[in-house]
Amino acid sequence: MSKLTMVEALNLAMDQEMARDENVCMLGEDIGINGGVFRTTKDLQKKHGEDRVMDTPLAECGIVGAAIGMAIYGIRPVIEIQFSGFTMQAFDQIEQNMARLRNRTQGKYTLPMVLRTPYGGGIRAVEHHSESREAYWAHTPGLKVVIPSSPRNARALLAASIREDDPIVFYEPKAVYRAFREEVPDEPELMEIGKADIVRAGNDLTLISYGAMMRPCKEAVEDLAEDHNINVELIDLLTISPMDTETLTRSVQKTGRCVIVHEGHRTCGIASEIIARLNESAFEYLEAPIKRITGFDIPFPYFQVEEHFLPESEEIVNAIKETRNWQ
Amino acid sequence: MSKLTMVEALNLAMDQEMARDENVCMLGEDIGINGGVFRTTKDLQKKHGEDRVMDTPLAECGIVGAAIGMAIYGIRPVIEIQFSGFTMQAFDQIEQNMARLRNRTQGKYTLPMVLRTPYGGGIRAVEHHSESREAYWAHTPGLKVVIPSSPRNARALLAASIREDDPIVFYEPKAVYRAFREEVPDEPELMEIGKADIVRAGNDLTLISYGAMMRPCKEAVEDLAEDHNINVELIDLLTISPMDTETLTRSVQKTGRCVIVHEGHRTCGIASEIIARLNESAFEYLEAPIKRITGFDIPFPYFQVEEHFLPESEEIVNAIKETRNWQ
Amino acid sequence: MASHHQDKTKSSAGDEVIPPSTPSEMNTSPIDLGHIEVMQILNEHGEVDQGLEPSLSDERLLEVYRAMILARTFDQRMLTMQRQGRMGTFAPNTGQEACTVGQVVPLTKDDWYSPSYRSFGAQIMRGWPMEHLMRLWAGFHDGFPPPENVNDLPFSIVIGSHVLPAVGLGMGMNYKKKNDCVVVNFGDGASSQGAVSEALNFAAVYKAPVVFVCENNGWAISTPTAKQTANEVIAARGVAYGIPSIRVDGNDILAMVFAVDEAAKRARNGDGPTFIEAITYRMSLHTTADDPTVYRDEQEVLPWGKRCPITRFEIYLKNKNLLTNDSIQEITESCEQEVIAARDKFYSMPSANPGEIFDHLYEIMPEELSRQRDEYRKRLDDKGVDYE
Amino acid sequence: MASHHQDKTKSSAGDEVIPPSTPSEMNTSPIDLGHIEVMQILNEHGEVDQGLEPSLSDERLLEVYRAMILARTFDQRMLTMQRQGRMGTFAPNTGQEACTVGQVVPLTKDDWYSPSYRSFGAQIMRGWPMEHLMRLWAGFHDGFPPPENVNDLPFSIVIGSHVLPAVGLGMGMNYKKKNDCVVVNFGDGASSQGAVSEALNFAAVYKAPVVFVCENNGWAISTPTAKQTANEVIAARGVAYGIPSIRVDGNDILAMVFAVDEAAKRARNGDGPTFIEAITYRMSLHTTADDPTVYRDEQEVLPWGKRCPITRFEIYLKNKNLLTNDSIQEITESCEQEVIAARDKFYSMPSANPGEIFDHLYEIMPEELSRQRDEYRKRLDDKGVDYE
Ligand SMILES: Cc1ncc(C[n+]2csc(CCOP(=O)(O)OP(=O)(O)O)c2C)c(N)n1
Ligand SMILES: Cc1ncc(C[n+]2csc(CCOP(=O)(O)OP(=O)(O)O)c2C)c(N)n1
Ligand SMILES: [Mg+2]
Ligand SMILES: [Mg+2]
Repeated sequence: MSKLTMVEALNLAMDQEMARDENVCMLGEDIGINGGVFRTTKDLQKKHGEDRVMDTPLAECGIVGAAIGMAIYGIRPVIEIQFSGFTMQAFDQIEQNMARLRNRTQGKYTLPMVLRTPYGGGIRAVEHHSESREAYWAHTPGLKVVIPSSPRNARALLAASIREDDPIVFYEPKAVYRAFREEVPDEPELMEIGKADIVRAGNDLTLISYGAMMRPCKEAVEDLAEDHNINVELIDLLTISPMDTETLTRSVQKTGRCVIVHEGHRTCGIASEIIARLNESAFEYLEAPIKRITGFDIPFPYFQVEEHFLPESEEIVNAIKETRNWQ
Repeated sequence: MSKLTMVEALNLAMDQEMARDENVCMLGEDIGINGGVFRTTKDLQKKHGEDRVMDTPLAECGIVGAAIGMAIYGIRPVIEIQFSGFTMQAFDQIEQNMARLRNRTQGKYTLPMVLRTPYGGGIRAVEHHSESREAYWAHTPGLKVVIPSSPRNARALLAASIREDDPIVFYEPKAVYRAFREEVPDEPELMEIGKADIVRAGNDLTLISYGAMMRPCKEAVEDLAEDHNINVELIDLLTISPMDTETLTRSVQKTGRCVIVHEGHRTCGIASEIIARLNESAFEYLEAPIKRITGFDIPFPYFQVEEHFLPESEEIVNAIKETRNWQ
Repeated sequence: MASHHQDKTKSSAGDEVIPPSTPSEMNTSPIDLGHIEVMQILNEHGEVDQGLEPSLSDERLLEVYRAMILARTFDQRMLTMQRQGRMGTFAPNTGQEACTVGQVVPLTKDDWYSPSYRSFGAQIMRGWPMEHLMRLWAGFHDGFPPPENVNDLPFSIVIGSHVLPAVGLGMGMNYKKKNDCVVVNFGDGASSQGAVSEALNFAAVYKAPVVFVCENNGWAISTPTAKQTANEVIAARGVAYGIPSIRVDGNDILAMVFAVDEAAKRARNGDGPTFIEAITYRMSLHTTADDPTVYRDEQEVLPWGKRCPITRFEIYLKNKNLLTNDSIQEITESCEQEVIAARDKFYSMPSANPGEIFDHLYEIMPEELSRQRDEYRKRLDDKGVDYE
Repeated sequence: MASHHQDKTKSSAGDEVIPPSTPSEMNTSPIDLGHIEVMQILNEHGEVDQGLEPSLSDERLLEVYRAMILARTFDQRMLTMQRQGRMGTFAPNTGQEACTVGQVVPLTKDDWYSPSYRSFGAQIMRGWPMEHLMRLWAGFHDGFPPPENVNDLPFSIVIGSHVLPAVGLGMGMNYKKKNDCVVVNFGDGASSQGAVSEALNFAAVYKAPVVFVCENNGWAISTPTAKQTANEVIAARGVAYGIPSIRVDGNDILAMVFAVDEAAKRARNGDGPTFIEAITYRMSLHTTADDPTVYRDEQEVLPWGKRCPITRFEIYLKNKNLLTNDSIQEITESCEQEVIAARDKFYSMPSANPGEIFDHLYEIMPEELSRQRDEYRKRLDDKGVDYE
C-alpha cells in the first residue's frame, strides 16, 4: 500500500501491465522522455524501452488509426490523447474503425485498445482543454467508456481496461490528477468494467455522478447527512457505457427520487440517458422529477470565469433538498 | 405550385437562394456537372457558374474548414457532405470552429453556413451510408440542427437555413428524397427554424418524431384513428436543436402520454433528451412512462437485413396502444 | 549591444560551446528534391525491357494471367448480376486488372493486404472465395470478414480510412519483429484525405514495412485528377514525407509486380515504406449507381483501350510461348466456369439471418444491448420473420 | 484474341479516335522534382546579399526593428507576469522574432493574418493592443476577438485547425474578386496534422491567395523535428501539392520580409499560394507549463544564440547608419515603457464578467439556453457573485 495521486496510480497500472504483458505498448505525443504533459507516463519509456513507449508525430487521427492496426495485429496499444478536446481530430478513426472493426469482421479481429485522455475543467486551462464529451462516445455503438474518480479505482479500472478485448475510451478527470492521495495496493488490482459503485447507501434519494464531480457530490452528501438528516444513496457510475442500469434502477426504486450531476453538456448528455432509462425502469416509483445538474450547452468558458461553470456542492445540496421536498 | 420530390424541392430552394443572394455559394464532392450523387444540385453549376458551385477534392474536413473561412469572409457557403457518415472526417472543424468561432470572437465573426448531408437508412446502401447521428450535433453547443420531413418543408427550411446567420447542420432524410411528391409553391417560402409542427392535433397521446420516421408515424396515427379510435397528437420536430420544448410540453401536459420515434441510436439520443425535458416540464402530467422507439445501439446493419432495423408503423401502433393502456 | 536579447543560454555558458549536432550557420545551398522514376517494363505494344523482367516462373506467369482474366470475368458477371437485380451497388475494375492483381503477386501468406472496394481481383488472388465476395457486395454481413488464413483488412468504404490501420499493421510487424510487410491500396481521390497524409508520415517516421499503392485511375467519381490536385504526380507526396517513391505504368503487369516486389523486399528488410503511384484508368462506371456520360467525354476513354493490360500481357506470354489463342480460349472458359460456379454457390447460400446483427459488436454482449436484442426479436416475431 | 476484354468503348467507336487530351502511351521519362531554394539575405555575421535586399524605407526598417524589440520585451514581461501568478500559461517566442514579425511586414490592412499562439509579435504589429493580448493570455473572453479593423483570425489553440479556415479566407477573396492575400502561420508539429495537408491541397487546387509560413523551430513540445517527420525539409510538402515552395532563414528578417512580400504579390496577382518554411529555433520553453531540461540538452540551444535575429539586424542597421548604441538604448527603453504601460492598463481593466458566457454563442439566444442562463444566474446570485 502506498498513498498515491491519481497520476501516480495510473502510472502504476501502466507500469505493471507493461511488465505483465509484453504486448502492451503505448503511443502518444510527448509520452516518452517527457512523460506526457501531465507526467502520467513518467519513466515508462526508460523502463520499458522506446519500442514500447512511442512518441508520435503531432496527429491524433494518426495515433488512433495506427493503434487500430496494431491492435488487429495482436498488440494491446494504450494511447494517450493529450486533452480530450483533441479526440475530435481522431473522430473518424474512432467511430469508423475503432468502434466497428470487430463488428465489421464478425469478431475475426478484436481491438483490445485503450484510448486514455484527460477530460474536464478546473485546471485553468485555455479553450479546448476542458471538454467533457463522454456523451459522444456513449452514443457510439461499439465503444466502452470508463471514467474513474479516485486514485485507487483509476488504477484498478485502467488495469482492467488494458486487459479487456473491446476498445475503451478511458477518460481521466484531470482535476483529480493531483487533488488528493489514496491508499493503493502495491499488488495489481482490477475492477470489473460495467459496474457502478454504491459509494454510500441511503434511503432518501439517489445521487448519481462520476469522475471529477464525485468530489462535490461526496461533500454534498456528507453535509446533508450531518446538517439535514437526509440520507442520500451516492452512486459512482465508473463505467459510463455500457451503463449499469440495474444498480441505478434498484436504487431509485428504493428512494423514489434522483439527482444526477455531471460536467458534460446537458442536451443529449449522460443525465438525459439515465433519466430516459429510469423513466422506463422505475416510473411507478418516481416521487419527483429527476433533477440534472450538468454543464451548460455552451463551450467551456475561459479560465477567468470557469469556476462558476462547474457545479459545486452547495448547489447539489440545494437540488437534493428541492427534489427531496418536491410533491 | 408544382408537385416536387424532396430532391427537386431542395434544388429549388438552392437555386432561388443563389439567384437572390450572390454571396450564396456551394462546395462539395461531385456537386457540379454531376449534380451530386443524389442529383440534389443538378444544373446549379450550369446556371450559377463554376465559381459559385465548386467541386472539391475528396476531403470532408477540407470542405468544412474552407467553408468556415469563406463564411468569415462574408460569404454564405452551403456545403454538401455526400453521406452523413462522412461528416466524421470533418468532426474537428465542425466542433472546434464551425460551432465555436462566433463565440470565440464574441460575435465579431458570424458563420452563416449550412452543412447539408443525406442521413438515415432505407436505401439499401453499404456501411457508413445510413448513419443518423443528429445527437452528436445536438450535443455540440453552437450548432443548429434541422431535419425536414417532406418536400415542402424541406424547401422552406433549407431556404431559411441559408438565410440564417448561425451555422446549421441540415440533415436530409435520403429515404424521403424521391419517396413522394408534394405541392411546393413556386415563390420562395420560408419556415421558422426552431419551431416544431403539430401535424395533427389529438388528445390521447403525443407522438413525436422527425425526418424519415414521420412517414411510419403518420401511417400509425391514421390507423389508430380509424381502427382504434385513438386520437394521437403528432408532432414533427423539424428543428432538433434548439428544440421546441414549449410545444412538446404543452402537448404532453394535455395528453399525459408520449411516444418518441427516431432512427438514430438510443443511448444519449434525441429521445433521451426529450424524455429528460418532459420529466422536468410535465412530470405531474405523465400518466405512463414515455416510450422510445429508436435505432438500436449497434451499427446500422448491412442491407440484406436493414429492413428490420427501422421502426415501422405497426410497431409504433403497438407502442402507442401499450402506452395508452398503461396504468 | 543592449542586454534585452542576451538570452541566458548564450551568456551563461559562453559563446564557444557548439555541439556538433546543431549547425551554427544556415546551410543555404538549394535542396535537390531528386526525381521520380517512371517504370514501364512491358509497353503498350507488348515489347519488354528485359533488364527489368521480374523473375517469375512460367507457371506463376500463367497464374497471374489467369488471375487477371478471372478478375475481368468476375467484374462482368457482377455487372450482369447487378443489372438483374441480384446484386447491390458494385464498383467495377475494368482496365485496372494489372494494377490490382499485380500488387498482391509478391505477397506471402504472412504479409497483409489492405484492399479498397475496387480491389476484388487482388482479393480473389489472396484467397477470398468469389462467392464470399458476392455475399459482401450483396449486403450480407458474413461477406466482410476476411476468410480464415487470409491476412487482409476488410476493405474500406470510407475513402482513405483504411490506410492508417494498414500502417499500424506494419508498426505491429516491427513491434513483433516479424519480417513481413503490408500492401495498402487507395485511389487518387483518397490521396486528398488528410488521414492518408498522416499515414504516410507515420510509416516514414516508424520505418513501417508498408507498400503504398496509389491507384491513380484518373477519376474519383466525377472528379478528374486535375481537379483533385494541382500536382498530378501523386508520387511526390511520398517524397515529401521521406518515402522512396516511384511511378509505375499500372497497366503493365510486369512493372507492377517488379515494383511491389522490390518494395516488399525493402520493407521486409527493415528499410521502411515505399510509395508507388500506379497510373491506370477507370474504363467503366464509378459504380453501378453512377453514369459517367454525365460528366466525362467518352472519347477520353478510347486511347486506354490501346493500353489494355490484358492484351499486352497476352502478347508477352505468346512471345514466350506460354500462351496460344487456344489456351487463351481455354483459360477464358475455365474462368467463366469458375465464376459461374461461384455464382451458383452464392445463389444457393442461406439467406441472411436478421437475428445476428447484435452478435459481434462486443466480446460479451452488455445487458442493455441484450435487452435491445430482445426488443428486436420481438419485432421479428411480430412480423413473422425467421431468425436464429 | 479472346473477346472477354474487348470493352465497349474500344469496340464500339473503333481504335483510331484518340483525343489529344489523353496520351495513348505512358510517358516514361523520369519526373524531375526540381529543387527548393534556401534564402538568406542577412547572414549570421550581419553581411547582406545586396541583390535581394527588400526595398523598405529607412523609416520602415526602424519600425520593423522596433517591432522585434517590442516582441522580445513583451515576451519577457509576460514571463515575469506569469511567474508572479498574474498571467495564465504563456508560450514565449524568444529567438523567433524575425520569423514572426517578418511574416506580417508586407501585409496591408485588407490582407488577413491567421496567427498561431506563438505569434504575438506579429499580432502586435497587426494592431492588437498589448493589453488586449494580455487579456487573452490571462483567460478573459474579450481577449480573443481581433480588435476592430484588424483582419485577423483568432489564434488556434488546436494545433493546425486554423489553416483550413485561412485557406477559406483566400477562397473568399477569389470569390469576391479582391486582390488581397492571407498569411497563415503554423509550426513544424502542426505540419503533421492531416488537416494541414488538406489545406495545402485546397489552396493549390483553387489557387487561393495564401502564404503558408511553416515556422520550423525544431521542436513541438518535447518532440524534435527529426521525430516529427522523416523528411526534415518540410517545404517539400508544398511542392508535393503543386505549391511554389521555399526555405528561408527564419532568423533573417530581410529574407523573411522578402520571401513573404514576393509570395504576397504573387497571391494578390492571382498566381496562387506559396509555401515558406522558415528555419528558426525555439530558444525558450514550449510554454510556461513546460520544462525543456527534461527532454533536451541545453547545449543544443547555444549555437542559436549566435544566430540571434535581433543582433544580426542591429549590425545591418548600424552599417546603414540607422542605428547607434544610443538609439538602441532609446528604442529598448521606449519599448519597455510601452509594455509597462500596457501592463498597467491591463491591471486596471475590469475583472471578468461571469455573466456573459452565454451571450455570444448564437445570433439570438435560443429559449432553452436562456433558461440555462437563468439557472446559471441563480447560481451566481446564490454565491453572491457580481455579473452583468
Ligand atoms: C470519406 C468519404 N467521402 C466520400 C465518399 C464517397 N465516394 C465513394 S468512392 C469516391 C471516389 C473515390 O475515388 P478514388 O479514391 O480515386 O478511388 P476510385 O473510385 O477511383 O477507385 C467517393 C467520393 C466516401 N466513400 N468516403
Ligand atoms: C490537436 C492538438 N494536439 C495537441 C496539442 C497540444 N500541443 C500544444 S502545442 C503543441 C506542439 C506544437 O508544436 P509546433 O506546431 O511545432 O509549434 P510550436 O509550439 O513549436 O510553435 C502540442 C502538441 C494541441 N494544442 N492541439
Ligand atoms: Mg480514382
Ligand atoms: Mg515547433
